[in-house]
Amino acid sequence: MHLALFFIFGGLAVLAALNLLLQRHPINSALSLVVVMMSLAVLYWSLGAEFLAAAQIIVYSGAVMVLFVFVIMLLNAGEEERTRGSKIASIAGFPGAAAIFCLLSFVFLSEGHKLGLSHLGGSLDEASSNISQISSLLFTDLLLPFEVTSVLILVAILGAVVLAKKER
Amino acid sequence: MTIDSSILSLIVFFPTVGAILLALLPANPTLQKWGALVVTLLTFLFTLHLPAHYQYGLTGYQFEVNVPWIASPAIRYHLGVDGLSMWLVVLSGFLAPLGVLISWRAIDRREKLFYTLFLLQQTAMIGVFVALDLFLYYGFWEWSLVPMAILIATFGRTDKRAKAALKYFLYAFIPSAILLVGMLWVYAQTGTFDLPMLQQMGASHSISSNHAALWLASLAFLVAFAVKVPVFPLHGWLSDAIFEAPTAAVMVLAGKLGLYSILRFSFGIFPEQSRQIAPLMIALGAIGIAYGALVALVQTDLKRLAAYSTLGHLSFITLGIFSFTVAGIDGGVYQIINHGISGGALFMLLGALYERYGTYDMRELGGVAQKLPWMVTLFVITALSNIGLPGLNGFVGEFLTLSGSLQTIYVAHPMLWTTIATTGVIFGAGYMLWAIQRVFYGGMGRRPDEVSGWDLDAREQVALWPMAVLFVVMGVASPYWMRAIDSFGAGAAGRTAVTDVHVYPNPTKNLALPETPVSSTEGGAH
Amino acid sequence: MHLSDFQLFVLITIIKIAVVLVITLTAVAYTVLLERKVIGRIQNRWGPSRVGPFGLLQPLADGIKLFLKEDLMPMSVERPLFVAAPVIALACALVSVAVVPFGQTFKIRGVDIFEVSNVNIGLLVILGITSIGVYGIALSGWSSNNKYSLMGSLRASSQVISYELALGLSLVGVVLRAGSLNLRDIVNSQIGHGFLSWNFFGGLQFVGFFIYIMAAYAETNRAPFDLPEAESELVAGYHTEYSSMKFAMFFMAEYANMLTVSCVATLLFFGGASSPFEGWIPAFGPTWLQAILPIFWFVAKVFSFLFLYIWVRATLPRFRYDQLMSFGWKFLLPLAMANILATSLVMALRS
Amino acid sequence: MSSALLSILPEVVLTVTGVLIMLADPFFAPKASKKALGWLAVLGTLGAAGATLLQLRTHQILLTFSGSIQMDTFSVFFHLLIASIVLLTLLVSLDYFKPGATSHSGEYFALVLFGAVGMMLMTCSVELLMVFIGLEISSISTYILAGYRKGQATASESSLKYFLLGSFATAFFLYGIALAFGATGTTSLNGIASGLSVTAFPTMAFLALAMMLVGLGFKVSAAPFHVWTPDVYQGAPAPVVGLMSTAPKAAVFAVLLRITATTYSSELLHARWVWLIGIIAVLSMTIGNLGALLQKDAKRMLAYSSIAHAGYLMVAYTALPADSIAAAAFYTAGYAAMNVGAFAVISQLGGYDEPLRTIDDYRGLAQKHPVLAAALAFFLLSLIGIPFTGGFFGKFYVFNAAIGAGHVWLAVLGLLNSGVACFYYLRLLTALYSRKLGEEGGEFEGSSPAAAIAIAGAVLATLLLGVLPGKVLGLAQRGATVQVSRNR
Amino acid sequence: MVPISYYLVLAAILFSLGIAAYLVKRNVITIFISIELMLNAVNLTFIAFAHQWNKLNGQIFVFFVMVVAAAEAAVGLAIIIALFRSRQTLNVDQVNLLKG
Repeated sequence: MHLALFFIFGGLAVLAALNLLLQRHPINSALSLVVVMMSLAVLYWSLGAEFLAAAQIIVYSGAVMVLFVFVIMLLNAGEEERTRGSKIASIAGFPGAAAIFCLLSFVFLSEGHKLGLSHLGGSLDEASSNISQISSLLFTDLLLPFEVTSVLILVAILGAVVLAKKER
Repeated sequence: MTIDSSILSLIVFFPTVGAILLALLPANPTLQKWGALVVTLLTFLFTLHLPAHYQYGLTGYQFEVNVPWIASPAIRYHLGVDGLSMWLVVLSGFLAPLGVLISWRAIDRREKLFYTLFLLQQTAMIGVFVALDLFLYYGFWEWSLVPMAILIATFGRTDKRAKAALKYFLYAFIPSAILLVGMLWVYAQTGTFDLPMLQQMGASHSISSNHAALWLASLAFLVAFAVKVPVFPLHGWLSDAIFEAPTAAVMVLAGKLGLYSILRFSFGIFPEQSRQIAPLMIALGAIGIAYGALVALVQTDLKRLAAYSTLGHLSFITLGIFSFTVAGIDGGVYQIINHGISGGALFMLLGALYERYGTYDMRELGGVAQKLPWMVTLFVITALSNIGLPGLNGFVGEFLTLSGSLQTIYVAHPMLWTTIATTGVIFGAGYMLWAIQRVFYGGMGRRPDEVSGWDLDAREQVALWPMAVLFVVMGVASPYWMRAIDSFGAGAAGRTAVTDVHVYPNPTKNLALPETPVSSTEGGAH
Repeated sequence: MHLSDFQLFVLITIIKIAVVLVITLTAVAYTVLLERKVIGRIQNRWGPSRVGPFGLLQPLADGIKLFLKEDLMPMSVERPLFVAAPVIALACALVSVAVVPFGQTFKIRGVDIFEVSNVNIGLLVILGITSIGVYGIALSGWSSNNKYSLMGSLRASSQVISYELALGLSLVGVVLRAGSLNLRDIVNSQIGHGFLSWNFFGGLQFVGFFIYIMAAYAETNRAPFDLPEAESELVAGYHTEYSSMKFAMFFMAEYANMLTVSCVATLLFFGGASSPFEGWIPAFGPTWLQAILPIFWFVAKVFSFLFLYIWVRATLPRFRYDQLMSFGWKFLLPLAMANILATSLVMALRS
Repeated sequence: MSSALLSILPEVVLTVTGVLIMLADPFFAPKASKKALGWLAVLGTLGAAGATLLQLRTHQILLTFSGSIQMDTFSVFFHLLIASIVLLTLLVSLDYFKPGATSHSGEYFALVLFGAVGMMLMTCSVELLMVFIGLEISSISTYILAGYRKGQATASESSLKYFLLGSFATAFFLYGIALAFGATGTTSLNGIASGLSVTAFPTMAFLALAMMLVGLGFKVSAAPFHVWTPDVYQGAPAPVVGLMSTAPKAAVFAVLLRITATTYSSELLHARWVWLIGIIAVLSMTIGNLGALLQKDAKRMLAYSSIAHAGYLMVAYTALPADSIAAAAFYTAGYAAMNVGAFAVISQLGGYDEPLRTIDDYRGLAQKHPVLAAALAFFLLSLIGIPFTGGFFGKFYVFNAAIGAGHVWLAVLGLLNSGVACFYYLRLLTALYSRKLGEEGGEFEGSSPAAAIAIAGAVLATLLLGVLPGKVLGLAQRGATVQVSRNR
Repeated sequence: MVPISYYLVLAAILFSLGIAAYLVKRNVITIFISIELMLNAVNLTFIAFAHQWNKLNGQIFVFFVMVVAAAEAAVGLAIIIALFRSRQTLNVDQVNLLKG
């Protein structure tokens, strides 16, 4: 069942990512990414990261990608046209990406036997969840990163206001 | 701190202080001119302390300052002069006020910039002569490029000045970069930048056992210096730079720094490699003499002619010092000083001529002698000094050099190269005299006809006559100067002789005949 | 027939899903009727009363009408997305009911029958699915290729994104008290002293509840935050171009969302399926009654929230758009943070 | 004071100041001059520098926050450096925004401070998670600052390109971290260091370093990851370019130093990656210098020059011992002084609208503004590497380290490159001192006193780093020793 | 039971597709979307490794990546909006005022 889960949602993610690449309209790409994210959420869950699976859906698909869709709608972005630049880019881009992929997967597969197997991680029916562990880590060992993130968010808010606000 | 230990720092940095003061003063031309004059004169006065208190006969460095500067890498603030550099420092001090005087009228705007840069240049130059730490030396060496480049770029004569400045800078900078690699390599091998220590190590062959690397390092040093001299065929920048640069800059542009550096660093740190490359350098020197003279013959522009004459002179010195004989090195060093004075005087006169007629083109000049008697007098004296007329300074140097090159054991046919060099000297006399003839005598040229020139004024006389006097004094009373120079020359050549016998089989002559080190000279100088 | 535990689990789960789906859809349909009736009464008129007794068959008639209407597809719409949008909207609205425990734990052979799925991060699931729901609205407006629709969906999506923050934060207090994201645990944390141990009263989470209900109204695009479909400005907002069943799906999604919101409010702030007198009055009656009675309480509470929804719609005027935004960002959000701070302080002091 | 607080005191001071500025901002009229806020920011930076000095005085290595922050001489060095850069930038920017130019000048100062917080955090973190967050804080604030002149059509373009390529790089950096985590099971630098010696996945560990190099290489604009640099520098406001070409780079270089010198420093590993950095260094030097030769726009030219300087700096990474760490650290300081200075002058000459674009526009400026031109000339000379400037000593020290490690060829290539480099610097220099005047005049309102102080400070710093580098060098060397000794 | 390496290869596929899309796409928003895809691939890698080492650190890293991505998205989209306002285009090939 685990393997089936992996292949179904992994395949879905790859297909959606391909679709992202092939679609001409930004909104289709954005929605493809949403599909990728949802499939990944399932995979996260299968690896025992249910909190992240939920966060993936709430933060990524539910907020970040909505923002994308929102901006695409706001700017009424149309289909992208194929230009000379895109041809040049695809000549350089596909082989480059393929090379990186080959390199990475070669390393992973050649060291695959050492990496071992995964077992279906957290079952959602169990009452225990790793959220409490995550949060206790967050507020003890990783307190500083957590607090510093607030500076990051502050900067992002500032930036969004500064850049997007119209000068009166 | 005694005067002796701080005098060198004073000499080096006084012009910089002056430059900063000038930069802070208002841009009033008169103020700037007089300020620069006062500063340079004072510097000259300070330099006179050196010959006055120099202990002749001692070989090491004198007036030394040696304090730690940077802990790691081990860099020290180490200054000092010996027989080689002492007179060069005095010479630089001497030429500076003359340079200021001669620029009095030639520089008619942005005086502040000019004199500030001029003074900065002086610091760099004197710094090169007195620095005994490789890092410090390299600092001054590179520093000397900058004011000169800006001087050429800003005060050059024609529209090609920026290009000439760039050319000058690149020619000097790129080999210097390689020089830095060489220096760093030496440091990596020895752990010191201190010149006296490196000289000892060089003499005892303890810098590195890697011969190929030593060779490359020595080449890195030599090429950088050779470009700065310039040695034929690395002289590409010379004529353009001289053509564009204002007189005062030209006076210090070529020769001294590069030749001094070869003597001090190439010979000091890489004695063996320097001797091995001597045949090539002698050949290049001889070719340079002939080439310079021949090209000078066909020039119509006075400044370019002077530029090629400079190339000839410098090649001559190269020939001398690479003979590795006491006579050759002594003569070479003497010629460096001579060239500074005679060449300087020549350029000053050319500059004065240009101020009057606005051209260096010999075809447009002619018959000037009738109008400017004082100038022609001085010009002829200078030319004769340049040519090497017996009784004037040039003769002493040329004679010593040629005799040195005849004795050398580092080249297969010293006679051949000496002959070529001598031919070059004769040609040199030819073009110089021909130039005098074309400019000062004969029919009145177009320019002198149109423009009413004026003879040398008091300021120019003040600048030029000391030089003329020096020609004679240095020609007649050469031993006075030689005392110090000889102590260096003997050392440089003597070291050669010692290593020669034991380590280095002479490739050209099978008998390992050591060049007789004139060890008595040292005693005789007392 | 002898079923293994797994097979039984699957079977019961499917049955549960079917039952819950049917009940939810029926509830949705009758919420519409309820709304029309109540608003009618408030406006001093009858409301629907012709079809069936008291108009009780009205939803059926509406359904038939919408089914049979011609499904118009405007020329220049972005077809796939135009079709997908209402499906997304409705699906998201219905799925979140799956984690709602609508009765007390009652297990048949290890399978809890009064909750479709007991997820240990149930609250996060609800939040996540709700946040996906906005795609339905956003895409519908954009794919309609109509400026009113676009404006409507722009408004809707920005409104939903903005209020999602306050909504999420308002629930933190409850989560802090329960120490779990499991909805069942949250409900169980409110048991002991009848309604006094509900989060709303005993947990002093009335501020949280207030924020939640405000934010939830905005999330569901209901009055007084129904800017996206402000008919006076935007015709019908994002579903202007929709007709027939597709329109019905949006309509159902909206009411299903109301239902979810009411369920969550009940679960988080009002003790879920527990009786208000629980702990004071001992359990009585046979087992089946003990199993059914909590459902009664649950439905009653949900019903009252639905009623509140309708009441608010009938009485409050619509916000202006900038007021809506500044209310969300400048009032609700800081208030929610203050609530979290106060709750955690109180908890820290008590322990 | 608790050691935890002490170890992040400078960051705390800066954050508090930044928040104060944001709180005070609404009390000003939208388009009023927000100079007072700028001075507040200056004060905050001074406070941070003071806090850093306080850290220095403790003479100890503090490992706080569960081993994610390491306060040592190394971090103090970079803290001081970043604080100085930010101080100069703030001083230059005080009068950069004329009243009425934008209503966001208050946020500008806050953003600069927050960016500095991120950079400082990067330099004292020994936990890749913290490094990542710090990197993002600094990156995001610089993305925003790059697009600050919203009126200019080029501003948003600059900001966008910076953003897109920067985020791309972030993804690579993250992948690298993920692989390092996979190879060793930890994201702490010290943990990875000890994990690497026993890891079962050496290839993956190496790949991790390569990926991190790609990501960080983008951030320091090392070739071949430099493509964003010219465009971004050209379009961004000059004081911001001065900041972002130095401070974030210094921080990233610090991280890179910690990774290469501490984490991946064993002889075996070093031999495996040293050629990678060597190639990057050579490419950066060459591409930077050749690219700069072709430029007409002054800021673009300086952008390419900064690529080349990143290359020179990377040369130091090829040498293993402590000297090279000190060299790299010193070089960042020298580079910072001269580059911030150069852009300070450019921003003063150009002002907000920056009418001076091409090198020809700078013609004859020495006649109009002799002092500013002299300062710019001085910085250019330092960039060339003329002795007795910070630029020279940095280069000297870096190549000294490389030669000490036996990489003579790198030094030769590097110094030849610096020879090529002087060509384009001199073009600007000779233009400054040319007799003819450029066409673009642009009215010049005189440099503001604050900016004058900043430029004078930069000149002084550049000069001191060249003439009396002892103090800074000593600090850098002490920091380097910390790195190496931890490793042994 | 799925080998961890499968997850890693899946992540590598997604990452490479992200790179390809980043390079090929011309619309700035799509380019940005490709970056998000790459980040997601990295997240999957993290979680797979976290599972393998049985350490929560990897998961927490992902949590921070998400926060950062959200912040980046806010800023990035603001930049894109600012760009669109001044240039009326989203095509990177037309965003070319800055040239040497």
